[in-house]
Amino acid sequence: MLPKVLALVSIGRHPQSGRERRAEQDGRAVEMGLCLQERQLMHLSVAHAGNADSSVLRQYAGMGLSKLSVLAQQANEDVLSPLIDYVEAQQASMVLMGVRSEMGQSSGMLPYLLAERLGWPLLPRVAEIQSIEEGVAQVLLALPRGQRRLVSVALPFVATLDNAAKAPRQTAFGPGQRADIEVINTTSIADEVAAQWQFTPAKPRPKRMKVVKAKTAADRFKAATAKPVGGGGKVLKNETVEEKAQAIFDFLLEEKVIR
Amino acid sequence: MSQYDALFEPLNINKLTIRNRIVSTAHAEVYATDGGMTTDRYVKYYEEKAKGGCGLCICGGSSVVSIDSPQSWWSSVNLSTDRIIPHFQNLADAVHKHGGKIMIQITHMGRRSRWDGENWPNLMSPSGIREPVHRATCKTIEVEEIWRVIGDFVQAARRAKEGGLDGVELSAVHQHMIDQFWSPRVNKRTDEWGGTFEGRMKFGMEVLKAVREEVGPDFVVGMRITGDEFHPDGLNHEDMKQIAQYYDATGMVDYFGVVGSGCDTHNTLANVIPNMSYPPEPFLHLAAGIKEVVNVPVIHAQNIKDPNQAKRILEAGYVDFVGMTRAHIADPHFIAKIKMDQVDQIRQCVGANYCIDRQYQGLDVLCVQNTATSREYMGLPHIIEKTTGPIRNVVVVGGGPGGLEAARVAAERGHKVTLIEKAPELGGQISLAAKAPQRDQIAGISRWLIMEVERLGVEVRLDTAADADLIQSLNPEVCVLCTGGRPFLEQNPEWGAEEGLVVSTWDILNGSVEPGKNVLIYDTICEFSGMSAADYLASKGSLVELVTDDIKPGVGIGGTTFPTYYRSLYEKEVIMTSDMLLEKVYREDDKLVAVLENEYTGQQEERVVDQVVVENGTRPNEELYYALKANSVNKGQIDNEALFDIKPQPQLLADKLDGMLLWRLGDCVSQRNIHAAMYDALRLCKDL
Amino acid sequence: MIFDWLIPSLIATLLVLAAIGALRRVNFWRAGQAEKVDMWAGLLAMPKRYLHDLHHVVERDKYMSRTHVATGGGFVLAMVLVILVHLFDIQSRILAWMLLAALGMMFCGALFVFKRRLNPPSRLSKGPWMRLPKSLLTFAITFFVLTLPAAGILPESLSLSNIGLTLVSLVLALLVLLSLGEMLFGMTWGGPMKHAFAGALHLAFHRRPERFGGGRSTGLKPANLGGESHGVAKPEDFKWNQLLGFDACVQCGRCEAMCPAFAAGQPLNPKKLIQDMVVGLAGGTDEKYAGSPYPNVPVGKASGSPQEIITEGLVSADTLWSCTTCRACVEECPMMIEHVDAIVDMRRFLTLEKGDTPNKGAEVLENIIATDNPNGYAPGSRTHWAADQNLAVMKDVKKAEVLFWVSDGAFDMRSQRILRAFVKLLKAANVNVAILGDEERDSGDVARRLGDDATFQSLAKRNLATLAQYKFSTLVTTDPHAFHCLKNEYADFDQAGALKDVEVLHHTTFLNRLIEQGMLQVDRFKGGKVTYHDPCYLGRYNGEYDSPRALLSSLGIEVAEMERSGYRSRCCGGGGGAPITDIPGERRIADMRMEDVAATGAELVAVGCQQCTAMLEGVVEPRPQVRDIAEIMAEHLVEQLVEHTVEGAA
Amino acid sequence: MTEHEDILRRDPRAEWIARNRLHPLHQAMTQVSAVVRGPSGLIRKNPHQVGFIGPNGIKRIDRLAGNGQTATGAKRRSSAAQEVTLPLHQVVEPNAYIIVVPDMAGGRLTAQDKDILGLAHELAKQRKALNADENLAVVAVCFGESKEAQFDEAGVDRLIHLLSAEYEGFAPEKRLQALLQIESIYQPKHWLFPDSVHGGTDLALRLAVKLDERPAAQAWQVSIDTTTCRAASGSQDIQRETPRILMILEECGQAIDETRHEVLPLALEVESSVEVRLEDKGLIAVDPNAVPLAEAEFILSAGNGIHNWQQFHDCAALLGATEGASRVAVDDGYMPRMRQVGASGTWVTARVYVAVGISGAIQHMQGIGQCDKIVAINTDAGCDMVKRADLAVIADSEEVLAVLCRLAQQHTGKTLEQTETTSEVSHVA
Repeated sequence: MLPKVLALVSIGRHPQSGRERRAEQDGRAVEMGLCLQERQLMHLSVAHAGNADSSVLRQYAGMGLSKLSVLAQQANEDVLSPLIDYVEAQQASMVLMGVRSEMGQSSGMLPYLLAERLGWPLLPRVAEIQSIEEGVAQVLLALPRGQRRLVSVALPFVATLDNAAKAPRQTAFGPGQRADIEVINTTSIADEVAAQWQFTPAKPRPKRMKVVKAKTAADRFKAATAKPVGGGGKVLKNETVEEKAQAIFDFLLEEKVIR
Repeated sequence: MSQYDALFEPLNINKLTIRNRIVSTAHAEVYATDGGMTTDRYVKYYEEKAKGGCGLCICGGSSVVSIDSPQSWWSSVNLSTDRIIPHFQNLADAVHKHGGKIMIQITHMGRRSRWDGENWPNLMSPSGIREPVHRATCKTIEVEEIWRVIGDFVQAARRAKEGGLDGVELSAVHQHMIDQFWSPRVNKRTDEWGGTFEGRMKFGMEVLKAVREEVGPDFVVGMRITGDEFHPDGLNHEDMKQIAQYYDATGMVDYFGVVGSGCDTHNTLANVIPNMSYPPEPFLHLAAGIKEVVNVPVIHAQNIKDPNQAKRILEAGYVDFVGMTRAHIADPHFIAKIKMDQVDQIRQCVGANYCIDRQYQGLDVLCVQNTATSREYMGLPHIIEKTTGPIRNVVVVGGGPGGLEAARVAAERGHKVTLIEKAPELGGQISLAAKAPQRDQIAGISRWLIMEVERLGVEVRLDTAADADLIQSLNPEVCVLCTGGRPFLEQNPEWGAEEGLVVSTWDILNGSVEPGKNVLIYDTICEFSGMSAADYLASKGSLVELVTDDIKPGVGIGGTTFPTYYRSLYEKEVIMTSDMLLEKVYREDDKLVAVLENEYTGQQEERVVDQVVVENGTRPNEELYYALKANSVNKGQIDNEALFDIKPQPQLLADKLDGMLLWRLGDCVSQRNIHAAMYDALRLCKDL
Repeated sequence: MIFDWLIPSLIATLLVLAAIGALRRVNFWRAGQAEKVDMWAGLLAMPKRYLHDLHHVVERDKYMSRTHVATGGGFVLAMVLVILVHLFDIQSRILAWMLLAALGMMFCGALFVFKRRLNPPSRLSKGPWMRLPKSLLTFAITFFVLTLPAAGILPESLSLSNIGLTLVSLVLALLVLLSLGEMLFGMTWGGPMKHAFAGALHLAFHRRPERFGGGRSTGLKPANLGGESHGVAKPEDFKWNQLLGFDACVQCGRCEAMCPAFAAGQPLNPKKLIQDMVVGLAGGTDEKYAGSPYPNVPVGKASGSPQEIITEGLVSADTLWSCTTCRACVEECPMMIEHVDAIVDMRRFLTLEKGDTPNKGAEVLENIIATDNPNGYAPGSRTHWAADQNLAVMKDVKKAEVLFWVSDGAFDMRSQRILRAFVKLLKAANVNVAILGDEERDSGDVARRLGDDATFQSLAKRNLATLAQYKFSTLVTTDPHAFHCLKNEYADFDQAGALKDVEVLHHTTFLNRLIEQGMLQVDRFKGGKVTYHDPCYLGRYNGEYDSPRALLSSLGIEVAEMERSGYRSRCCGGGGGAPITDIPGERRIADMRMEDVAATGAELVAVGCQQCTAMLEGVVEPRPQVRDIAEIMAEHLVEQLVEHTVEGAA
Repeated sequence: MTEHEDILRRDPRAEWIARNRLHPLHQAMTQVSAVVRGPSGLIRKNPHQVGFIGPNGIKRIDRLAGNGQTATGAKRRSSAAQEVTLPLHQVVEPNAYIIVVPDMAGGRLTAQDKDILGLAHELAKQRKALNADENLAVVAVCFGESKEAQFDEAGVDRLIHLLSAEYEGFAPEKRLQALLQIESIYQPKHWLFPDSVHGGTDLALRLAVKLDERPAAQAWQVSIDTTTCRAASGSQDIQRETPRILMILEECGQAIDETRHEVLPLALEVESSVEVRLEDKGLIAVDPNAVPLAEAEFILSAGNGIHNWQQFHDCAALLGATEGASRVAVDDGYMPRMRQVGASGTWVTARVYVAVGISGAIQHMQGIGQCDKIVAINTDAGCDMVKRADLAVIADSEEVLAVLCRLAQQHTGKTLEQTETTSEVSHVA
């Protein structure tokens, strides 16, 4: 029997229209699960905690899922406990999901809470699972600036998916409509802490401009119009070309941009 | 849609929908005549921008509301009479027809003017303090006059509205009457019109209230303000935020235009229209600061010239509209070209400030590189149509701005064009000019021309010195000579150019002569090359003295450009000496001695230096012209009547040319400037 | 004759065999899905459909038209008479003479068929089709000879030896077997003559009977949503009369010759596709196919059966995605086969069931679902282009004479120029017009052509619900694709009658009316030579060939027609989602179309479609300029100017 | 500077000579004193007192010989920028802590880190205002090797520097363990993390889970009472009470710029008992040109000083640098528009930006304003790029690049072809 991978999906939000859609990273979690299944490394199941009636669930299902389980929850309910129960009941050995939800609090806590409660390690921002051999996975993490890091970890684990992971496959209408949306009734625990919080529509936050703190008018004027200068840089003029190039090369090594 | 969507998102000002985020902000055009009436030229100038897609044009920088705020010096628009209304109607129709919106800036300039002309008025300001840039003394304004001027604002706004314009912009910037009252630097009053914050605000507030009452709630009334005067005794950024907030709270202002810097000194004036030495959008932070505290849209101009730059500013949300005024002077089809996916074909403003520097001399605003701008009414085209006549073989000699423009225009007409250049690269004197510190942007002029010439399939032959044989072998129907000039060092034999005692600024800038340690530059021209050479040498570590026989070094350079040279030269301790003639240069040991003579006393003095650089203008390279002249059908002559009238040269009207048509233009005729050469090239070649 | 019984028995046997074959064939078709057809009406209408309606499609190839009348007509007549004369042995000189005449006619026709087959064009299939003229000639000659006695030209018994007679009789019998075998047995068992049998029934039971009698039926049929499967996965998923239609193919290759994808070297050949469908419905492989293959796809590897998934062995998905849905094949088909319906049916399976729309397809569909436009722009930015146009919006005005359907060109800077030009013309003619503004949605054209009928239907229903709120008598659009959807495809979902009494027009039609009514004045065009490119969705889909030309002629332009224009216009390559699925070929369709343009020497190609404009402008320069007719009109509009009098102005 | 600088020094004899124009030494003395520093410290000039009478009886100025006006202006104004020593902010015997765990991406404090240190001090100030007894120190926790030289100016009162190699690279478990230890020893009032992809978010969430706290994620407005967080992919704000653990977005505090701080080390003994389940196998090579220019860490950028374009591309490939270009190089058609750096192109954020043959048009300089380190290769020692550079070599670019290519090959032991084939990262799952 293949070990199980569980992809947890949430309802996303289209950045332009604000409409519901597959969440970018959660879709990638399903995609990764499907790939693992196709490679016969794991068996995929997919679950959502929330409203079973959302048409977005059909979009996830349309990726080729015969069944999608919904842990029925209202908005503002704490989904953690039902999820833990579900993961344990499923005997999953890998849980995949997005880094942050596109709706609601977007705190990114859920995967960490899950991992902690399950006692599993957590891998953040996974780009790719290269292999799983004898229960040990070789995982590529996405780092800033397009960089990648290879990490090896033994199953079971929780992983969050970076946008660098393979994009979710197309959703197909027919299978999506026909998929079995299995509703699992769960006990609901209201999130009383968050109920205290105030939610308001956000205004865009422009990036900070240069801050001119100069006191005098002349200095403010200069600060505004000055050209960027570094000052105090090393200048090699009379050395040989070899020495000059070596200096640059050493600099690059020191800054660790050459490895 | 495209990567530039942020530019094309419409936005309302009051109830007026502006189709995109690009504004041509108020500037003095110097095109109004007949006592400040907008003319055909004026209308066509703005119509071209609207046709090119500009969202909002705010015309008539410093258009006056009162008869004692003179307009004649800068031929600005006069709103003090109902005579202006039908003129406005023509203007509004022309712009509206193309989906653009047009407003006008209205103001009383107070002390910032000249009194010595037209009606010879007494100028007025809150406390009668002299304005240094215009050298204008004035009286202290009396309360009766204050109320009269407020009434004038009201009437002016009414005329703008009746004329069908979309709004008015109250100028409270550039030290006009309103901000003269605001600024503690010039408002020393102790009555209700000064003293406290509210007192200083009162005049502007009364103007605003009265104007708003006249025009009703829906007509756009905006306000242009500074973001920081940069004067120790002036208004700083925090003051301006407070002022903006104060006016914004009335709900009567529909937008704020924000300008960085005051401008009542030569040095601050240069900030207002930042030339090529400035970083991009140097004062955006001031406008963004104002935007943080007001609820209405904010417009900001100042060194925003590039679509990507504009996009970045708008996407970041620093301001709501970007002013791209000089960008539109350089290319009124700026927006259209973005929309046509021809971003690389936009003729980008390089910040040469030829436009504004002419304006400050009371001359009509022209673009150094786009000679069609504001000459639309004469029939000079921005978009050059293909000829429907015969396709001609055109040979252009010389790849400077004149030659490049001639080649470009001829190629746009659909002719077969060959461009011959002696040097290994195109650009002519522009390439030299671009070598100086902070002047590199000027190469944008030739870079655009080169890209266009390439796009249009002109055959370019570099490293080729043209002679009569070569020209004849190419068998051109039209030959345009733009062979430029060469430094004129032999005027005074005593300078010793023959013996190599003096070198030219060209030698310095193109690097063919190493900078000396202690250098004297003698500059009789007092425009860019001498200053640039001085700046170049000083930046290489030379000790430089810049000597001229004129009134001051760089006296020929306009008001927004000489200050940035001065900043740079003083910083590098270049000594500037005026009124001295270079009489003689002689060698003494390993040194050179330059003998200078005071023009007014005849007193002589010497400088011991190791390099003498002379800038004495150029002499035309006319050898090729004389070699070709005799064999040309027109004997090299250009029909000035047709030329000045923007009509085709008479030979072109015939069905067939009976031989080679020969024209020469640019410095190979006599030394003028980039604009002159390119203007001739355009008006000659547009009818080819 | 010594074996008097021989010939009649041969004829009888073959007729019986043919009947068995026919039943077998009918069973193949019956494996398809049910579709309501008025059988009797169809059968009764069939002769007229054949003799009249089909005629002018066939007539486009005059040589073949006449040949076919002689051969086919001769054969049908002869066959009836053969049965009377030789099977039922009705002794009538008149009948015999009639038979001779029919055979003579058939012989003449067959001679031309023979001649055509001597050096056949590449579009014609070879293989069994090469022997058909021989069979025809044999049939004609053999029965001519056999009928001579009955006509009294030859005596009943010739003075030949018994052996001679026997030999002659045997030879004749053999020839009868061969030729009649081809004609009867082959007709129902899959020989070239199958086309006569299936073709006749296809005409009778055609899925779009409106097409006969000059009608036009181009809208796709709605997919049933919600079942166990969507679209056509296996041959048996086609409607039964679609299967019948495939069998009607004569492999003349006129579709192939017209197909832009085939010409571009993309893996599509409509004729091969139909033949593959035949393989699928009957089971087997394509080994016997003797026509041009799909470019760069070897023949003989494909196999299928009614119950096998088509794209798993019979036809590659790339073949289906290569189609631009330009309908050139359908327009050209003398058997009125509906290639595009079949292709979209199969695409529906790939998209709705497999989620396998190639390249940008998935992204585009997802965008359409989430934002109602293919590129995922904010729905609220749909009207940005019109910020300076002062257009009335339906939400505000509730009614207008004309509703301008802007379409997704609203998001594209190039297309916006067309929109602005059209608005300028509308304003100049003082048309009472309004737009839907941000309430408009993508028409669903692309989604539908990409097989996503679920999204198409959702958009259609929502658009119709919006339209139903407002009053207008005319709907006009500059986008032929939206035009087609609104005019021909929305009706299936228009329960509320939102478009019931609305005239849906393309802008060229509308503008032409304005010109005719004198509402617009235009200057003479001063440029060089102009040609006109017929957009598929305007021309072939909607039959509008004249208005664009009339408009150009109102500008004084004499259109330098391309060789392929009007109903034979070559597609720009932009339809059917082809630029989205982007199946590689040897060249680009748009490049070929631009060559067509260049061949006329035109400096300007006028278009009436933003998609065509985009495709043709995508061809690298130097090339002729591309302008929508609205743009050309707007540039030459005579505008009334109001000059404000300026007192004292010089 | 000496302690006597305030006392005015006089030379009465010199003053007498200066007054007496007939004194034989008068000329020589006054030449030197044509420029003096006045009592207020400003330059004082006597414009009449320059030059001397030359051999022809004509007044002569020879600035090099020291009789021009600048003779005494030994230092040019431009270089006279004064080093200002900022006042030292001291926290003696702190009794409360705010802990900042900076990303230290590339071994230095990022702008976000600095803003958060500033925010930490702002919170400290607010707390102090409520409770004067609280003597708060802002502590930075720094893992692994650091190149940061200015913790003091960034506002670090105390520094916990965990240098051990086990914290290097990807070591969230080890780092978390250390943080937990800090928690138990110092009981900080707040934990501040950058909400960032550099690891700040990850570590914060790990800590929050362990401490059973509900952290403020994507916080952008923070006071000691209330915190505003971005939520729902930026479409909503949440206002909530300020928790103990905060993950702070970029540009949400004002970096310290008016004080210096002590950077006193706080020792931390960490028992290494934690079980390491995530094993770091190191960084994997990626195709540098697949990295978006705006994000690239290391850019080799070309201007019109490049003549051998193939060599430039080869060099970028060998060094593993993303390619950039100046506007001129793009306009001239040597590089695609998408590679253009500057005001009219892309603003880049590289840690190291190598400008080859780019003199530094002001628009270009704007585009590289956020780069950490600039290296210039140029023939013009006076150009702006050289002035801005941390390391500049004045040489022909072709020669330098040739050596760089060779050094890179020696370093990696790979040829160009090998570099190109190994730089692909494919998606498997």
